[in-house]
Amino acid sequence: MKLLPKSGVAGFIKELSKTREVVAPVSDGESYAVFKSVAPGETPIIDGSRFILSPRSWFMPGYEVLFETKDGEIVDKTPETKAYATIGLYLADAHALEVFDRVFLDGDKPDPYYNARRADNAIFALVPAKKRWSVFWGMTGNVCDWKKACDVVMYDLGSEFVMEPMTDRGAELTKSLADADDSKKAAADALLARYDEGEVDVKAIGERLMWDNPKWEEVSRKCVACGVCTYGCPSCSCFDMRDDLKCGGAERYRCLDSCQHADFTLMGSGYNPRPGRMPRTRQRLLHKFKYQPEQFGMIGCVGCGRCVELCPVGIDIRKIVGGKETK
Amino acid sequence: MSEYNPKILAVLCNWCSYAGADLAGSSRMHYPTNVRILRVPCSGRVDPMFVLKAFKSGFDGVIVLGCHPGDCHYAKGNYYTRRRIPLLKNLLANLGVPEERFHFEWVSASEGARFAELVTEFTAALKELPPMGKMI
Amino acid sequence: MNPYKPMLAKIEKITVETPDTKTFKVVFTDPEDAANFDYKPGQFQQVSVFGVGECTFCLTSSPTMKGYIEFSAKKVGVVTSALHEAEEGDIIGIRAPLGNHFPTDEWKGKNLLFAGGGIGMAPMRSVLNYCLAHKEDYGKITVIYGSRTPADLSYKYEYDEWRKGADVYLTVDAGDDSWTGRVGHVPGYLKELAPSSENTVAVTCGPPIMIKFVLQELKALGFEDENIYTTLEMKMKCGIGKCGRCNIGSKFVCVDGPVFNYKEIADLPQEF
Amino acid sequence: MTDKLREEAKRVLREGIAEMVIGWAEGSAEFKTTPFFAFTEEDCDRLVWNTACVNNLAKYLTDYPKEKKIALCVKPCDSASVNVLIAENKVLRENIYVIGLACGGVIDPIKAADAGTCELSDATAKYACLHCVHDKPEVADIVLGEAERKLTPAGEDMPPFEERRKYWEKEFDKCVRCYACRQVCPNCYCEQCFADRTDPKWTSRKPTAGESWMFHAVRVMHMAGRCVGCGECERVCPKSIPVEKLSREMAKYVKDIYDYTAGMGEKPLLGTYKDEDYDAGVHEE
Repeated sequence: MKLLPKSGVAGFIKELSKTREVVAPVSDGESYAVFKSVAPGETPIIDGSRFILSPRSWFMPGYEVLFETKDGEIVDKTPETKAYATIGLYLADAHALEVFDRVFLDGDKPDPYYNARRADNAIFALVPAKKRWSVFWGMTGNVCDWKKACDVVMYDLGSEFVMEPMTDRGAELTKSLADADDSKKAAADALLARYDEGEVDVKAIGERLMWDNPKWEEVSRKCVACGVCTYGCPSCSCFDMRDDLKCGGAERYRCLDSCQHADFTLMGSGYNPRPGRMPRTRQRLLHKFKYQPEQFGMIGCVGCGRCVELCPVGIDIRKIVGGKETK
Repeated sequence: MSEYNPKILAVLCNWCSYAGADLAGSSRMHYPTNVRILRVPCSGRVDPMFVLKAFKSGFDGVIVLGCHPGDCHYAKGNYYTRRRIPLLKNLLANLGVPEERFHFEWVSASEGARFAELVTEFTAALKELPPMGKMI
Repeated sequence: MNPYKPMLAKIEKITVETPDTKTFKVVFTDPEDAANFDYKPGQFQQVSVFGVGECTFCLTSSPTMKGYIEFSAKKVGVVTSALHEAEEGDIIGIRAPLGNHFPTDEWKGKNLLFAGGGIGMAPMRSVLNYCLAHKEDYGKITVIYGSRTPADLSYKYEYDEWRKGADVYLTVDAGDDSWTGRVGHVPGYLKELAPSSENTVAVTCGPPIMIKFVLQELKALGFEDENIYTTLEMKMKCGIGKCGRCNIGSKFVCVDGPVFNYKEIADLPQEF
Repeated sequence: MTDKLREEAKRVLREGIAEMVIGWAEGSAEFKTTPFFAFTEEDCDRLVWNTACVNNLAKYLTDYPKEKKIALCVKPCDSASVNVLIAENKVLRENIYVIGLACGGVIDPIKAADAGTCELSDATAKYACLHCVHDKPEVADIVLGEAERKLTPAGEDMPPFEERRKYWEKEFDKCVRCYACRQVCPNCYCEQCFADRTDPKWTSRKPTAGESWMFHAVRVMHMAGRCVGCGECERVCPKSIPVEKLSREMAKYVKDIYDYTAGMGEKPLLGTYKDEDYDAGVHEE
């Protein structure tokens, strides 16, 4: 394990940016921090002072052009694969990337756009010093296992970060740092242990979240179908593909979409298999806690708590999954 | 570099202003070719969305013309427009679009000369401003 | 290989099937694409009208028809409207083949019963023509096809061809002066004809209400759930199981479907 | 105060004035409340009233048929929303029992979580509350409690004219078009929003600054004379775009030239006209 004093963060990032493009949460207006490529001289916000929006915004940008048509030809717009380093995403977000990998990279048709940003990306995941009130990592998985999804785990101990390299690449990138002593290691483990509270029982959750549970009506009654939960979520991956005309041709782009929107499943004929808020709320929860475990053995929710915090009507996924609202 | 020629959208009511523009044409009055005319049944049909979409798509100016109050073919369509238009002007001002870019006036079927004069003045005013530029 | 990038194809021929449905015969512009292209009956494709959008259609031609593919589109939304305005010679984009297919190999040696309604004939035409082309592998083939009016019957020009290898029964909900055939619904005709369920596979496609009653009749005739096949329909965007909207339970219609038998469907939530 | 509210809610259900009471209940944290639907007197014991009751519950009225008898807890801004719905004939006044609550402002849950306190202050208050001057609901069958406005009113916040275009371009560039602002708005009840229409395509779904400019500008226009300034759109924006700023300016202007305040009139502003209206079409020679 290595040690990175907070005063050394700027220098470390400067060093890192010589070989890799550094992506980290930076200030975006007054209240939040968002993931962006860090400009020279810009300081990332990784000290827990701001609410960090999900790194999905970088791995799956608000929109990206898939291809253009020009002079009767299709111009592929797949970005080049570059070397990146993503710093300051929560450990849960790093785990969410594993969920993304299952969706985008598994199977015989991997997604080249996502892959270009993911293929050579060193993940520096953060375990914040202060556990936000909404966080429930421990309820959705074994937090210690999630470390495998990272190259380096950064434990925030107040004035410094304990850096635990998990891969050779991570070790290489942190080799210039000083070693951490045993007391720091113990402190880091204690910090992680605080996040590993709660129990995971996929089967019990699956049984609680029955498809025909009459309680769904009650859960979804106050939902306003705004979809902020999905836009804030690090593991929500649903997208939309649309066309626009542009000078001399057309372009197809994909943009974020949400299962909470009425037109998500609306077909051209006017038929909508999920017409109301109830089936849509149910779809979101079952997708994460039942369908995705069935598809690839991994709960889709990572317990980052952003939906709990952002939901305008205070729907608490922890209570629904924990059975307190669906008992 | 060629001279800057602003693109203008003119939304005209079918019964008065369009007839006014027609009169201007048939009386061989000269007015700048910068305007593209959109004919609507009544100035009450002018949804503010038309104007916003025009600016969004890169028009440099929009001009909305309708029948004088009391003359509306549908009795009161232009009264509703009269209520709406100042709000749209205010919105544009708050969005940073100068008020010179949007003009609203009454032009009757007999005011062909007024139409030509208006378009000439409006075009001249727009030439004083930089191009609007398309919003991407 | 970018799975989102369509292959360019030229519309060779447009056939007007019914007042609101057209069949498009398209040929890939790149000879390499054409040479590599192969599919099985029941698979679907994403058709792009550039600048308008993409839309899902089943391949209604059969793999036995070489050198071109066909699909039928009913005019309902923006993309299908744009397709209906297209002319012969226009270029469109195609991503295909996608999804699973009818298990035609498993069906070898069995009798086949097709019960279709309206535009539901489109996915069945592919497998029907395939089976007719391999007539020697299958037993008796029966087709029951109905629509609202005689004008709404699709693929009229192929019925004679079908009759060479299959029993074809047509019915309409409401006839007109020129109609001499049967008037009535498909489920009723099915009950009347009462085909044997022994060693038989049934395929049914059509409007949900028709399927519901066809199912009842099939059950009454003794068909087992696993011997009844249909194709499901959901809104799709990516067609490769990533965009996340066509799932029914944990199954994606675009990857695990669109062909399902009723045993599989019974295990899914009733969401379609 | 909470006790009084519960008593009133129980009375409403007991006497059959309404079939259900829509109010707030305790949420997952002290600075969070959640909308709550009480059907029985027992349910009513979960209702609360405090500075964290931030939701504008008028949103839920349009979920139910007009005939349903509903009791609704409102703050002053929410009551104006109810009045807009009444004026637009979306709900019937006689079927809605409005329980008004005097309000001195509410907190923004995310600001409060960051500050670690749910004490109402200028730092934790919902931004719209800093612009609000009302402490009593206008439309109410009963008003509970007393309130005093202690917040420092926010001043002019629109940037100078020359900077506006840049300013909005930067703000709208952040927009991801999640439409949360629209969904949470009690007066955005269109069955199909213009932004969701595919034909004609008013605005592309692509979240670029220009397309988002179109969406937000049209939304402000659609809300002209209807936006009551409850600030829910601004609060829920996951990108903290000051969505309501334009509507707030619009409301001021509407007050200036038509002497009309959203939620106070009997008729919708743009559904009526007067002969003596300000005439923008007359240009002095």
